[in-house]
Amino acid sequence: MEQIVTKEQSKSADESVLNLFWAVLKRDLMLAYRKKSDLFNPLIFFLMVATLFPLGVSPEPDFLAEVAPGVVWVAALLATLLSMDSLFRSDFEDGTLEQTLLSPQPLFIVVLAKVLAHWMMSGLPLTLLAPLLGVMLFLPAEGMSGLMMSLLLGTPTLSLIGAIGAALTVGLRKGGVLISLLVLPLYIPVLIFGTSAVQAAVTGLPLAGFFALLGAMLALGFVMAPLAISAALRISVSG
Amino acid sequence: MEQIVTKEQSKSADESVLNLFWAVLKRDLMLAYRKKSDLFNPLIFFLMVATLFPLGVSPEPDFLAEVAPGVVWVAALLATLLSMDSLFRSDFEDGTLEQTLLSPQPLFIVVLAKVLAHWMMSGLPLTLLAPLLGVMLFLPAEGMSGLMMSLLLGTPTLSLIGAIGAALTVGLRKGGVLISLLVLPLYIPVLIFGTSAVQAAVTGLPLAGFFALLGAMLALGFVMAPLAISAALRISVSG
Amino acid sequence: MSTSLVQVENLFCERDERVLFEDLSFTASAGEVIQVEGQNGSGKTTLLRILSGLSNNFEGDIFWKGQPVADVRDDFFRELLYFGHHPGVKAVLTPEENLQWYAAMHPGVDGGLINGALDKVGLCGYEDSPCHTLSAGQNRRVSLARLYLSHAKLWILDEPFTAIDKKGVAEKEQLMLDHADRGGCVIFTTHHELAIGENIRRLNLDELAGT
Amino acid sequence: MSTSLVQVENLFCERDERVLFEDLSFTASAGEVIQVEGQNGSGKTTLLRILSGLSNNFEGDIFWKGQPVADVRDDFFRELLYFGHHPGVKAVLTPEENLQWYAAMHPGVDGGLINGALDKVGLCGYEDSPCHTLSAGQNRRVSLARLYLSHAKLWILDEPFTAIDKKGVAEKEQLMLDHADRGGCVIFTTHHELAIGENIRRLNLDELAGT
Amino acid sequence: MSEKKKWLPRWFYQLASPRWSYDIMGKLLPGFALVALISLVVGTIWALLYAPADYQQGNSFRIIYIHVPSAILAQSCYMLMAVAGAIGLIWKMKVADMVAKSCAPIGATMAILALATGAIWGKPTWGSWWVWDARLTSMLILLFLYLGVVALHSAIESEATAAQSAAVLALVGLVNIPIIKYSVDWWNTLHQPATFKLTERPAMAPEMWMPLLVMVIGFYCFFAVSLMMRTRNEILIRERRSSWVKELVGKQ
Ligand code: HEM
Ligand SMILES: Nc1ncnc2c1ncn2[C@@H]1O[C@H](COP(=O)(O)OP(=O)(O)OP(=O)(O)O)[C@@H](O)[C@H]1O
Ligand SMILES: Nc1ncnc2c1ncn2[C@@H]1O[C@H](COP(=O)(O)OP(=O)(O)OP(=O)(O)O)[C@@H](O)[C@H]1O
Ligand SMILES: [Mg+2]
Ligand SMILES: [Mg+2]
Repeated sequence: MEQIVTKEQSKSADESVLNLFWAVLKRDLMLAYRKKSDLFNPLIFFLMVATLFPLGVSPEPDFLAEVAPGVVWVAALLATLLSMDSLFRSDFEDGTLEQTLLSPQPLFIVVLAKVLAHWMMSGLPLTLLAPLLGVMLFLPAEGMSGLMMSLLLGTPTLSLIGAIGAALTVGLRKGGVLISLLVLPLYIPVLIFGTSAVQAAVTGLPLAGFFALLGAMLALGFVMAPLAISAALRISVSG
Repeated sequence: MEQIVTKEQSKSADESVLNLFWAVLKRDLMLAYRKKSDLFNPLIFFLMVATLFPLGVSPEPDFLAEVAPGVVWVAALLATLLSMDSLFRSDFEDGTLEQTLLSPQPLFIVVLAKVLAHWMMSGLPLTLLAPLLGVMLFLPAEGMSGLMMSLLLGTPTLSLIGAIGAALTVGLRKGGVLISLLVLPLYIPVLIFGTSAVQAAVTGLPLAGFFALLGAMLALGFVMAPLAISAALRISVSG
Repeated sequence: MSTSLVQVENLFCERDERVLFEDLSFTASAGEVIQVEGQNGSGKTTLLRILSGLSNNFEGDIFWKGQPVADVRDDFFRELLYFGHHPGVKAVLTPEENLQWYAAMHPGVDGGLINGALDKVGLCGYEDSPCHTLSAGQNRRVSLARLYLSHAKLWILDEPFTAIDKKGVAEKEQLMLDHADRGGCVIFTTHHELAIGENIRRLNLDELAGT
Repeated sequence: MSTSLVQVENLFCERDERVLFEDLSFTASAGEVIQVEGQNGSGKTTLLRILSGLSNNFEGDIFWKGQPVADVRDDFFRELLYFGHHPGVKAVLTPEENLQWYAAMHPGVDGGLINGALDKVGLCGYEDSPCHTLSAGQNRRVSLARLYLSHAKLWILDEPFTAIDKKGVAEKEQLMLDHADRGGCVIFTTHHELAIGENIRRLNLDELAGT
Repeated sequence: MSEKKKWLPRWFYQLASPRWSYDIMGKLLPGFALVALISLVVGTIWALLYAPADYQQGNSFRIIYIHVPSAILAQSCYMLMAVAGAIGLIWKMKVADMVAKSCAPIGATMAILALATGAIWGKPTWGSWWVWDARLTSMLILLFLYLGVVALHSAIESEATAAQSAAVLALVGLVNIPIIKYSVDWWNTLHQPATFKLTERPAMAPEMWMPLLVMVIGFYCFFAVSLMMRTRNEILIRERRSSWVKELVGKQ
């Protein structure tokens, strides 16, 4: 009898955690949808780079094909980095972050949902749009799948790492710079492996190693980052 | 007798306009200094591009030398564009923009001072830092002066045009995207002439034509943009 | 008869298909203190923003000293002090710097009085702390210090007493009366119970609202 | 004797070398309504943030039902309703969506009551307007609607009456008394003159400040 | 709290008292300073005058005697900073926070030293100042992490908040340490693999690695000295209003 109760209790606890996750995810996506800017900013930036780069540097297909993996990845990284600062700032400014911290629900889950929402508005559309960019920059067709896969594995890591920086700086009036300084060093490995993967795909070298590395980083980030983010948020708000 | 009075009046009016200009400029620079992020964000972005680009694309000196003019110009353009949205937004949010609009002082002057302050925190440091970027990207020494001159003439135009977009969108909750869409088409000529000037400098072609064009655009912007910005601000706030 | 400063005729305003007021006409003269009353959402802020020229989302006519306000905008702004829901205080600047900027924006304001004004609103000792380290009430006091600085005739104050403690409210009430005595005019809103209740005229928006 | 909910011992807090309070000890029990008083900048907000666990910029001990609050944080949060200077209302969401989110964040809150709560704070008809189109007072009412939703025992309210009209204030005052009667506890600040003055305990911070 | 007290040693709790830490560091300082001085002087003379030249690189290899100790120290210092930060976070121990804060600038200096000497050495041996090799990149990241910690400290006004935030960042950055350490084993790169390993004897000639060992010891002692001096300074600043510091200052 007792066991059953415990099971049921834990089941309902699981359910409430899931509900929480959905509620937060839904709210953040809705906010992004209403505000539009959050939704499109990373995308627009991404597209802007892809249009301006050939215009400003050189429109030659051969040249573009060569630099495409790097350009796409640098653009994706910058797009994510630039959208990071707003992740917790608006919540901080209108007091909803306080309410979140004062809730009995596990902060871990809330944070994870928020990061997922952020990724769905930055990393995911970037990944989906990458083939278009690839075409615009004459990336050889063989590289396409490598590009998408590497972005799919890499951008969530970028969101997770960036959220740590956002949480650490949310209480400060001088957020923008610091966040780049804190986060960029940890972005560099992702960038290096990401572009290497695409380049390997273009030249037909084996890819599994790069994907394994990107996957490992994602797994590590997935486990550790929410803890760091939660701790950083509590610290920032209490200051 | 009457004439003298008028002259003196107009002299004191001139003085008060100058005072106003200085006061607004000083305040905006002080704000930037206190917040740091506004001051350094465009710069940090600029440097980030210069470090990430070789990392992500290719660290080879020959290759970098070739793309350097375009990369620097694209980076400068994006840096300016990204910093544009905050030009009037914080004033709008804390009510100081209202106070500005309700002042009997000529809005034209206030706006000009604000744009100048913005340029001094974005375009000017970018221009001063450009040689460093040039060196990092192995730009040939002959191109350096062309790079700096073109940025010096081009970035104020970018600030002026961007401010129109910022003023039009300040009342909206979805500023970010719109501003890019509104402003980018007007940025493209500046980008094209800017990079062409640098490339011409590298290859030893005559530069005067490009500079004349950039200068003409600046002069046009200088005369027209403040009017457009003032009108746009009144419309945005009254909405 | 005292001189009429602001004259409003047949003002009509609606937001999202809700009529806030229609056929609103009144005159504000020198020496008057007028409280705009009404429940939350009745349109007080909207009215004050229209009067001050910030919003042009209305129909009807507004006159400043007998002339259409649009024609004498600069004159009008020279004589206006507006205090809104957002107090217009920069968080990273100190109280002193905030007021210096205000003085620069308003040619009639004497920058030398700033320290005295800060004293009078009880911010002595905080001149050099950035405003984001001040309490909610102190932040609003920074903005209220403008009342001691400016020579404007017409004060339009939207809930000036928000977050101000009782002693502060009493002082500001007296200040409004003094301003009216000196020939000024105050149009304001508040949800606070006032001590100077008898000396002010009331304009109730609840009765004016359309259905 | 009624049960003590919050117990504070020897609280000390300073900001920028200004001592806000020292040696502050008090107990808040079920059935009590406590008003924290003090002039602007005396540290009321700071105290309420410390009590609610938002700030740890203090020395001293705080107990919740006899246990150090750090050890029973989850229990404490389950029984806490905090209302701060920033009402925690998202401008682009509607009142209803704002409260739905609140309900999701607080397991005890019944989401089905949201419409009733909005009715009670007078926002009937505005459920679907985004909050940035609401007036200042209406925005705060959205947040106050939580008082009708939550089952929390301890209410910590920082100037809940800001921008609320007189009728609204009277209702909220009654609500606080009712909550205390049902065995709850309210700790709040306000600069408004209260009608329920006799029924509340006062804690004056001005007397506690160091030099 | 009371349970924890039982299983943690007494000195751990004494460390929590700034005054006790200040005194004990004052006593330890001269000893470390002496050892640092002796081993640095001896190590330098030995390395420059007596150690044999490398048969491939000639005398340019002697830069190893600064490069390796500074590289090792940059990593150790980071680990100390992270551990001290964690202690400060968990047990709210002020002294640990101060130690962590003092570590950052020292570590940053060491990282710069390692990067600079590496770059100088790279020019003759690899033919370029810099390559994007895994070890070099991860070392650069280490420097940036140090700079991030310093920047956080200067950006946040409240000391307590700054210490906690910096601790979180330091803990996050800890993942970089194994990457630096094992990058040479995981990826075959330009950079040398480890000389000193716990399991086997170094492949280098003893005449070459003995002075290196002395230098490493010297660097560690020097690090201890500068860390204690900084921490003592920090303690005085933060406890400036306590009676014992006032007394101390009054005496001087
Ligand atoms: C900027 C460039 C360089 C950086 C950032 C760098 C970094 C490092 C690091 C982190 C270590 C590890 C110390 C440890 O934990 O054991 C190390 C050791 C070492 N480095 Fe470098 N290094 C650079 C360039 C060079 C060059 C050009 C050479 C010589 C060809 C070199 C030779 C060595 C040697 C022999 C060791 C000792 C290996 C050991 O005993 O573990 N390094 N370096
Ligand atoms: N972030 C901060 N940094 C430094 N000092 C601060 C900070 N926040 C508040 N203070 C100081 O603490 C004091 C108390 O502020 P608090 O907000 O608690 O006042 P309050 O009693 O709530 O006032 P009010 O009635 O205006 O809301 C003020 O003097 C303020 O200057
Ligand atoms: N931007 C807007 N778009 C649409 N409707 C608006 C907008 N701003 C205000 N309203 C509506 O206009 C009405 C009046 O708002 P206003 O701010 O003038 O009220 P108020 O009398 O000042 O109330 P309070 O006492 O709460 O400050 C409200 O019902 C509000 O919903
Ligand atoms: Mg209002
Ligand atoms: Mg307060």
